[in-house]
Amino acid sequence: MAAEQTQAKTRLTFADVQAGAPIAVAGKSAGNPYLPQIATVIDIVEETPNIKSFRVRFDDDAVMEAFSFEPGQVGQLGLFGVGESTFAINSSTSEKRYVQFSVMAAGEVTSALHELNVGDKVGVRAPMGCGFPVDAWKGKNILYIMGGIGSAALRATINYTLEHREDFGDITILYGARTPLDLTYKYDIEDWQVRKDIDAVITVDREFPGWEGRVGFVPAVLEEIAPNPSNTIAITCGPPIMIKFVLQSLQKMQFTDDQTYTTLEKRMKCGIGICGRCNIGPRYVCVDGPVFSMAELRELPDEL
Amino acid sequence: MKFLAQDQLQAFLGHLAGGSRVVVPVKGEDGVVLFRPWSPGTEVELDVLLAKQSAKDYVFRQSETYLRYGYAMAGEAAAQVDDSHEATVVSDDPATRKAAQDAAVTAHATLVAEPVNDAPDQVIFGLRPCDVRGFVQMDNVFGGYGGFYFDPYYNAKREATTLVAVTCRDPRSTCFCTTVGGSPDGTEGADALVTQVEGGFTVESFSEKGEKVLGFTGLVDASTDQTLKAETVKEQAVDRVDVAFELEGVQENLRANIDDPGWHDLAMRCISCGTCTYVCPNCYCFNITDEMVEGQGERLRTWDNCFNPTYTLETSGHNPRDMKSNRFRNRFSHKFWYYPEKYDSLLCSGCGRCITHCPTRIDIREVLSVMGAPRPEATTATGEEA
Amino acid sequence: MAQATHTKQAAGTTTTDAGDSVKVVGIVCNWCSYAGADGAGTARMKQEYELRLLRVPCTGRIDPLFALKAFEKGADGVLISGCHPGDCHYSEGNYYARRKFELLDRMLPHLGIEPDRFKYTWVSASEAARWQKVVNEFVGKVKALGPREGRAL
Amino acid sequence: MSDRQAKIRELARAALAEDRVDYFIGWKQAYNPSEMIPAFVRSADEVDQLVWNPLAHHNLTAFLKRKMPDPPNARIGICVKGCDSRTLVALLQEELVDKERIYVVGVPCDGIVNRRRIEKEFADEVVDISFAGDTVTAVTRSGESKEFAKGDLLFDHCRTCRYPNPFYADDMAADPIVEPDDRTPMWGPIEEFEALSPAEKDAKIAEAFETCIRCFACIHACPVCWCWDQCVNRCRQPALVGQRVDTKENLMFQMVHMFHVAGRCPSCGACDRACPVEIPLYLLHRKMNKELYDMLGFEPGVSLEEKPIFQTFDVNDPFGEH
Repeated sequence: MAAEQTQAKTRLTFADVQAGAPIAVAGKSAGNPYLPQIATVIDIVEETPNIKSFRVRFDDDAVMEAFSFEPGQVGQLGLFGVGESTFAINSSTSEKRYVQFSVMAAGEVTSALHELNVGDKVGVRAPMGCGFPVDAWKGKNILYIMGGIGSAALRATINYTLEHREDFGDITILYGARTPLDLTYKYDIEDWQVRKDIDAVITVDREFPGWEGRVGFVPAVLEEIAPNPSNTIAITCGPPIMIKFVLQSLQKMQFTDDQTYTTLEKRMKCGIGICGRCNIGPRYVCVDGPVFSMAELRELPDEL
Repeated sequence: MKFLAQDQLQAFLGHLAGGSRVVVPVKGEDGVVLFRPWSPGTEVELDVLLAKQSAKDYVFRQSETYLRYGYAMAGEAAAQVDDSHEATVVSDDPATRKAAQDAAVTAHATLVAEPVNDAPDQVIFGLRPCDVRGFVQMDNVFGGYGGFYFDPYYNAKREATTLVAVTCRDPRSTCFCTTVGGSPDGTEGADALVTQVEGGFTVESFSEKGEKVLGFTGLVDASTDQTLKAETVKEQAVDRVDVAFELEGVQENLRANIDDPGWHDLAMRCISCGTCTYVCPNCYCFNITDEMVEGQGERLRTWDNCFNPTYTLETSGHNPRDMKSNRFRNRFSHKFWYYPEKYDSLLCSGCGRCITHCPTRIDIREVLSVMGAPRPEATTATGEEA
Repeated sequence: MAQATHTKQAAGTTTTDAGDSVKVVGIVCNWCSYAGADGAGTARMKQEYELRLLRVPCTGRIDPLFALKAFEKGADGVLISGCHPGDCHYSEGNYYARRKFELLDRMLPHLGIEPDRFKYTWVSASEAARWQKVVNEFVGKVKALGPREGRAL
Repeated sequence: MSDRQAKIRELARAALAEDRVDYFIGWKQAYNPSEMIPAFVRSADEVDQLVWNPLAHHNLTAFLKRKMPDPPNARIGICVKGCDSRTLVALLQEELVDKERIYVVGVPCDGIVNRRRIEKEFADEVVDISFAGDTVTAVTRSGESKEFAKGDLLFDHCRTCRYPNPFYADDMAADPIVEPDDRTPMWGPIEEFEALSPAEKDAKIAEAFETCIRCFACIHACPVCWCWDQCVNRCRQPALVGQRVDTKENLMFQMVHMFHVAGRCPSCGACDRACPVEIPLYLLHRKMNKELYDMLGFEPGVSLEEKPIFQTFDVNDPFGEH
């Protein structure tokens, strides 16, 4: 969801910056956008065999206190000596004690992050990008469709809508993973299943010993539960192949492009719209995204 | 307008070098012209029109350390740290967990990270007006244009740099600055402009920094004759630059032609190296990496380019621009569609380096004449592809 | 690092890294030369201590670039050692390796690295004395050349 | 010379008309007659753009590398000179290129002119280069013209060429030209370099590699650098080469290329010609080939049956301690 660019269409100088020119999208303050804030890992939650959630706290209390973000925004979590990677901020927007990122061990940075212990230092640059337009969704039904670690990108948003439950209509969460072991945030899932004011559908791809819940791929289950598109916003995140089929299913069910949102991942380096690799046509995922409506995506080249 | 006699050039550069580093085009033993720091006696090469590379490197360094850091452990704490890298077991008991956290925090306490931003005053002398426009066009992306981020590293160097351009006396057939809004005597972004005339140079300044350049006492007022001659040089130069393609409508046509099979045809002879982007005065994409030796590390940014096959490669193995033709399309679309859409400026100043340095002479003029114009209804270019 | 420490202890010295006049990297195979070095250490054979050992499964695994990387990162000499030809634990790894090392050996002087700074040789697990001799000779030559400073590679 | 050009067009036209190939790769004139570039011809009516003259320096086999063909499974017609064919043979030895998917037109070659040598003779831009017998005429944009003897302009590897005829071709664009009886390689200008002291060599190398911009043109233009798009030079795990651009890392970068093509590289000079800052990479590769020849009497890419030397061994290899 691209931010409205209200700032002056002019190039700035150091003098402008010192004079307090608004210099960044999404309300971020002046300063050196490349410098990470040093933070300490205060807790590590093993979500699945290959996903850990890191709760980090900025070493500077003032930074921690001032920290706020919109649901759907991302941050760069980095290890000095290894590098930085982009992750969704998935703690609640109301959480003031720490910032949480969930990391699947896969590449250079993520594998190194998995080696971290409580007390280790990380560098954090956050928040970045644009969140979901949750204010514009007030009064609407919300349908979350998530697969695997896609839940990390939507957790903050889910928590936001649950914390502001009265602002929204029906809330449905469809979440699937390959096996029950791969379901993240099991404590959340327990909570959802207890609550009467939301409808949570949890599914796994195939039968698994001890699993008594639903079995089936997310897009198929979505068609089974056949949500009513009327006054509903559908938000999806998961592996690219899942997103592809979910979007097709939603279209089949008469969800319009304006009703459908997704949040994208791309390889990123700077995270501030300069280094040039996360573009899809003229849009940068790091500053114009990661949240895009289907209507916006249709305008872009097929380079997802 | 001032005049600088040819035999005063070294003294002039010496004057400039008094307060800052001076960078000039220099011809090496192998005949290759590159921008190099000047020292007394260094011959300035102005006859060869374009240095192999633009002067971009002196403001936007090819590799630049922007953060230094080090891990150090206080003596006592270090002794207690278990080096075994065992995964932390998070205890269920809050008190135990708290104690473990406190101990760990103390042990790992000293991480020092210091930003580095080295920006010496410098004068770049002898770059061409297209090279200067390259900086002007890049300024937007680094300068927070439109409310985006302000890059302190680029801007520190940019503000400490004085650009003394030289009029292109003999533009090449591959020059197309006038097509993209520039000129062989263009002054946009230049602090001063020198023009080669008989016996020396006329010198004009356009900014406060440029005025400082004129502070050299060896400069005299240019005679009417010299001024007229300079005008003639400029006019003749403008005549030598051909209009390469129709700029109007390029942005819209690129958008309309995004899926056109013509991209495949044009990209066939591309070898997907990064030459065009690294010699380009405008291309600014970069990579960020960490380098660490024995507990001391640096985070640096280095030029990168969209032709690099691993540029967009994700950890999962998925690559949004896996095909050579996709990467090819990105560069031209970025310069004439994506960038203008965000920053209201082209990202090409028409120097033609990408044409002459490309190992297979891919011609940006041809690419834009073809893909920047309305295309006939999709013809199957790649046979099985279509 | 563990291997480096091991060598120093084997040599029975307490000199720190900072005191070394040169840095020499040894890349050795697990089955022969590493065992040979171990034998020399256990037997308290006095050796030059500037050598830091890296252990690999087989010399066949060693890319010539490993040696170049060591030089690039500041090594003053690189010693490669494995099983004698014919005795490779994996039958033929060192035969392949030999060709690569020979090319490297011939190219290095062309890159501005003196011939005495690189050596490839074979030391078996039972040749502790030979190991001692190889190390002392090689490190001695590197010491004679002194540290490499301000070099292209 | 023009006979060869006519024959190339004829063979290309037939291959395209009979749908034996999806496209045909030859050479054509670039934006002016002083430059030649690879031509990709997709239909029989377009074959007249194909040109053969002593500026046709590109080694087109680079376009057979993994991920170069578009579409990926294309059937490709391709022209090769003697040296180009050696890189093709090296690829075929390792079965990296499918013989069934290529149609090879061999072009006997009398030597290629080094355009950069001409360029350096003028400050102004060279816009036309023409050939008449052994005379080469170059004209600049402002009309200045100079004549050269072709022999003075040839690439070093052409002067010392022992294999002007392709080793592998389905059809030939002309009868093979007379080859020298003595096939002992000549190594050309590397001997000057070899005579320098280690310190002098070091200084030369440092000077040459200081200007490298790590653009990957050498690697991508190299026909036998097969993993070009996944090069360890771009890799962070292992970080064999650092991202920092300085002389040491730049040299390391080139070493990755050189050692990884050892045994395949016939020093065709494609890397050298592709380099935008004109680093004499050719000399490095030439030296490597000289050492391989001295070691084992091996010349890369001269026989389809031979195995690349680093993929085989001889227990009696005549070097090292035994």
